[in-house]
Amino acid sequence: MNNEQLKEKIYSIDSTINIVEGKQYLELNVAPEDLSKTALMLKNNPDLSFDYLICLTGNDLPDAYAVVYHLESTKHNHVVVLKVKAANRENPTLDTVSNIWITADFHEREVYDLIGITFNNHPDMRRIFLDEEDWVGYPLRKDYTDNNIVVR
Amino acid sequence: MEDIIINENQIKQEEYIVNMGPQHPSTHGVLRLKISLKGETVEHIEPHCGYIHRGIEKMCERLTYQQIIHLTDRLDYLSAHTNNEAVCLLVENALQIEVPERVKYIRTILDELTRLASHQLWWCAFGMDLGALTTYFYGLRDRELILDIFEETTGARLLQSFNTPGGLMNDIHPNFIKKVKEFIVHFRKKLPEYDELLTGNVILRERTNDIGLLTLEEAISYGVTGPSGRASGFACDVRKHHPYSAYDKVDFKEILYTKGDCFHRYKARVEEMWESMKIIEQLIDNIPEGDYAVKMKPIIKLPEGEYYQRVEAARGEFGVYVLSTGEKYPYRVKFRSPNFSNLSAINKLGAGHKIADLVAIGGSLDLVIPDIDR
Amino acid sequence: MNAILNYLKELFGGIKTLLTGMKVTGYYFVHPKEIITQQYPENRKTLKMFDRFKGEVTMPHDENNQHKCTACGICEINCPNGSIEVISKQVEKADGKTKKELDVYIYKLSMCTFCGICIKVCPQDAITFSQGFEHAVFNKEKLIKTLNKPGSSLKEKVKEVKEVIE
Amino acid sequence: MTFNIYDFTSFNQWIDKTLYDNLPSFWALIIEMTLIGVAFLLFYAVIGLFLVYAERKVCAFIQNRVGPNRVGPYGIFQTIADFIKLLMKEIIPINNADKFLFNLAPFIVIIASFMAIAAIPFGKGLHAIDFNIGIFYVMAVSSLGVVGILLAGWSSNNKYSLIGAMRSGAQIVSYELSVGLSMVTMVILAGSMQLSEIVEAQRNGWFIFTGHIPAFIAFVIFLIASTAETNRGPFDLAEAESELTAGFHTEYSGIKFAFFFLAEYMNMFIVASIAATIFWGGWMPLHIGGWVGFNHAMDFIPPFFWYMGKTLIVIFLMMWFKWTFPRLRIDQLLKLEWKYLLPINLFNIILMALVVLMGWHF
Repeated sequence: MNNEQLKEKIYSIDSTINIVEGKQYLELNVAPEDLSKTALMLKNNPDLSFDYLICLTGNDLPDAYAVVYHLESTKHNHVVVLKVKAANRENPTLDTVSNIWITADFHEREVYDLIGITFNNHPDMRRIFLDEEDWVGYPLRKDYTDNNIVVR
Repeated sequence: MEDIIINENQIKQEEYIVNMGPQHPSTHGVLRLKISLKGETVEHIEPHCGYIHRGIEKMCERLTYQQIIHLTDRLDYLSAHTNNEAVCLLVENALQIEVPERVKYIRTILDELTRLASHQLWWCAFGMDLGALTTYFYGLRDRELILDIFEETTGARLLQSFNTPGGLMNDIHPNFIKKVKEFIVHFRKKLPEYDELLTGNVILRERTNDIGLLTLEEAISYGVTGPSGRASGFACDVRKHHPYSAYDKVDFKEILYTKGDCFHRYKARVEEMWESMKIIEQLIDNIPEGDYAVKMKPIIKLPEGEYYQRVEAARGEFGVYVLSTGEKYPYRVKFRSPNFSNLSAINKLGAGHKIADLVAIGGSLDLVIPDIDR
Repeated sequence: MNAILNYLKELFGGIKTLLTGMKVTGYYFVHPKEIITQQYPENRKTLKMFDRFKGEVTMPHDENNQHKCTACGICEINCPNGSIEVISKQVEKADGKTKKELDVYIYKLSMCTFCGICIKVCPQDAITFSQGFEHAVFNKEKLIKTLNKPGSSLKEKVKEVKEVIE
Repeated sequence: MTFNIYDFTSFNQWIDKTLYDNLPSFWALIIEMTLIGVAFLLFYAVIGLFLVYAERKVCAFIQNRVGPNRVGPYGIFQTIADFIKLLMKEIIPINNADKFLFNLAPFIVIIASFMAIAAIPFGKGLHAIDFNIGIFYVMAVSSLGVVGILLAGWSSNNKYSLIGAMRSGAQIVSYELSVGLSMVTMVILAGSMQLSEIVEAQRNGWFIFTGHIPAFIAFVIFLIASTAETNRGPFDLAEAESELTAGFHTEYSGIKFAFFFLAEYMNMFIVASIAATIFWGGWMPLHIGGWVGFNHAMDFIPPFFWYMGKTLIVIFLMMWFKWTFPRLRIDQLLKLEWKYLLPINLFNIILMALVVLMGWHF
């Protein structure tokens, strides 16, 4: 399925999703409260069946903390990008998708560790790389400061 | 007398927890697996990573696109060239630069040589994990020839940084074609020896058959890619499904098995070595003439937007995500490292098996720790 | 009966695979000629690295103790790790003009990752990689090297370099 | 049999007689024991150093590399240098370890191997004790070493060590059976348990030839089981460095580690010499019936060289195994014993008994 058909297909299922034609892939912008629902739909719909979560990226955008999901269907070989912005800037939370794609378990822990987005209902929401007890701050945030950062 | 009869449930059952790593011979680096044991049987594995976390993604936010490349070497250092290529392809695709055919061919050959070298090292290390120490030296002996080829052309044996946006740092060395051909002839003779020594061995088969089973659904859900995923039947070869460089011009087989145990992960890699040699043979005589790079502006600025580039590294799908604001520095870089996803399946694979099996499973996943920690 | 046959088949099949493995190792045991180990410190005189081997950054000087570096600083900007530091000075020429010239070219080998960008971007080809690989020293300070030799000067007839676009 | 220049019996008797004639019997005994002790200590050290060097060279050539070549010509002094290094190394005290048992364990291991070596005949009349149940004695004593391994694993206060020790325990308990039974097979053929008599019985042909099929099967089983008993690869589960770092001796350093290290090689030497003695005729030269000249020529090679040659060949086989095969898993190890070796062994004993009863041997 090419992007055009995919777009129509997704519209036919849920017309409320905001779909943008990105540079490579279709980009689906969803509201944080719709995340679980949309993700489940993307995985379970037999015509879409996005069963493989390639990559989960946390972003510190100027207006909000966001998460980008790259999804692929191993059956139909099409890729879609799911984007969601956490509503709250102070205490960003999103729903977990680790119950839908298990690999998200580790990726969400990484996002929590480095960006600081908490995922609801995640089975094991701890830091994955940095020290759980004594690390302060989230390094990939733009406002993160550390005396050891070398500025060239 | 009543009160001294001990109910079995009242005995305090302490978990026998063993820390495998961060310094342990079979984790191939500083990975710590916290395993709870019951006798010899592993009940639960909890990976603790981050011992070699260097914040590469953060560093990339202050580097230009040319400079990022040398950091990707240091992720999965065994598929350095492939990782370099991912960044270069991303920049080229974003700027819509068509690189010369020659570059594509050379990149593909180097990719496959990298894959061969990586799988050879994996073979050595897998043998050693299982206690067959001799494999280590046979594998390294043959890998040395590939490293010599790399050294002659790229100037470095492991961390080549040979790619640059728009092409290569240098043209191939005049001896390159001859040496690669010699290597292929040599390795076609030596690879059957690997099979004789290890693949057929009854002890290895007993050790790996039915160990660490991963079904297709689980492999997809865990995002286990590369030979490990393909052993479960997950057709995830980026070279096949989303061809880049010269992969659309070559004919090769995607090695797929369905069982998904340690032995088939082993087999998938050994078979991939044969396929890699086939790919190189198809390309090595047909490298077209031309430039080894296109002229790029000294300062590369990607147009605003998000980019994602996937390549097939030796251990699975390597991805680079770049969020650009149009500056010369990327706003956000994320590396989708194959080992990180592969590691997440280790509890699923290892629970219920023996300690020795856990070592075999770790070996069959072929984890490279700097790639996990980034 | 079948069970016994299978048992024997399994047994002898297993033994056969073990013997195949022993054949390979046995072959190498009696063929020491296959050894490719290099005797490193002994072969130091004959050991030659490949031309492109990235040993360390050097600045070639000609017989008149002249180098090609114009102290433009492109390498310094492009170095991802800050391992190059170009310190320039203003020199007054005979015709009265002041000109920027290289004073000290500091190269920190301990920070270098051998990515090769500095050599690629150098417009004058003033620096190259040498093939030396024996970098071990007893003191960390020794890894900070000055590449231009004392008393060296800029080679004449060097093309004018465009100003770097920062 | 005419007088043989290589017969040490009369020499030993002469020493014995001289000592007892000139000294009170108590002091004679003490001096005799000291002499033998010193001789064995020297032998032990020389063999230990040689075997370590041999193993390193053999494994190097198998692995397509040169091996030690820095200290002395062809690196022959490498093990001596290593040994000096081990002697000078700090002995690291372990917190919360059971100090007494921790220090005791290496000695138990090394004493066990010392005791076993006493009963082995190196030549005619060249052995310390000639028990009439020599085989039983060797079996009993050589399996004492596992007590040391268990103690080492238990007292180290290290989880890896404990797992290693437990593995070792399970391993020795099962493989002792196969070692014993394969020896018993040969006892049936020899008709004696005295090691000197077993060797003597092979004057006209080594048991591996005269006992043909059952003897060969017994030899293979003995080789496998004894490799397992000495904790060597592919049965080195007790150390299993890729799984348990170093298993039972993880926490040992310096001279105590050297004891374990040396004991491993000596145990290998002991089982190889037992194999040489009961299967390959010990110090007996190779005799082929009817070839008088050939047999006579063979007699001129000293028995000690025959014995050492055979032992070293068996040791080489064990090294070859170790450097070729992957390690077994603990359950497979037990499966191999109980499913394959033991039934075959029992069957083999019956076969051997039949062969002996019917006189089908040569």
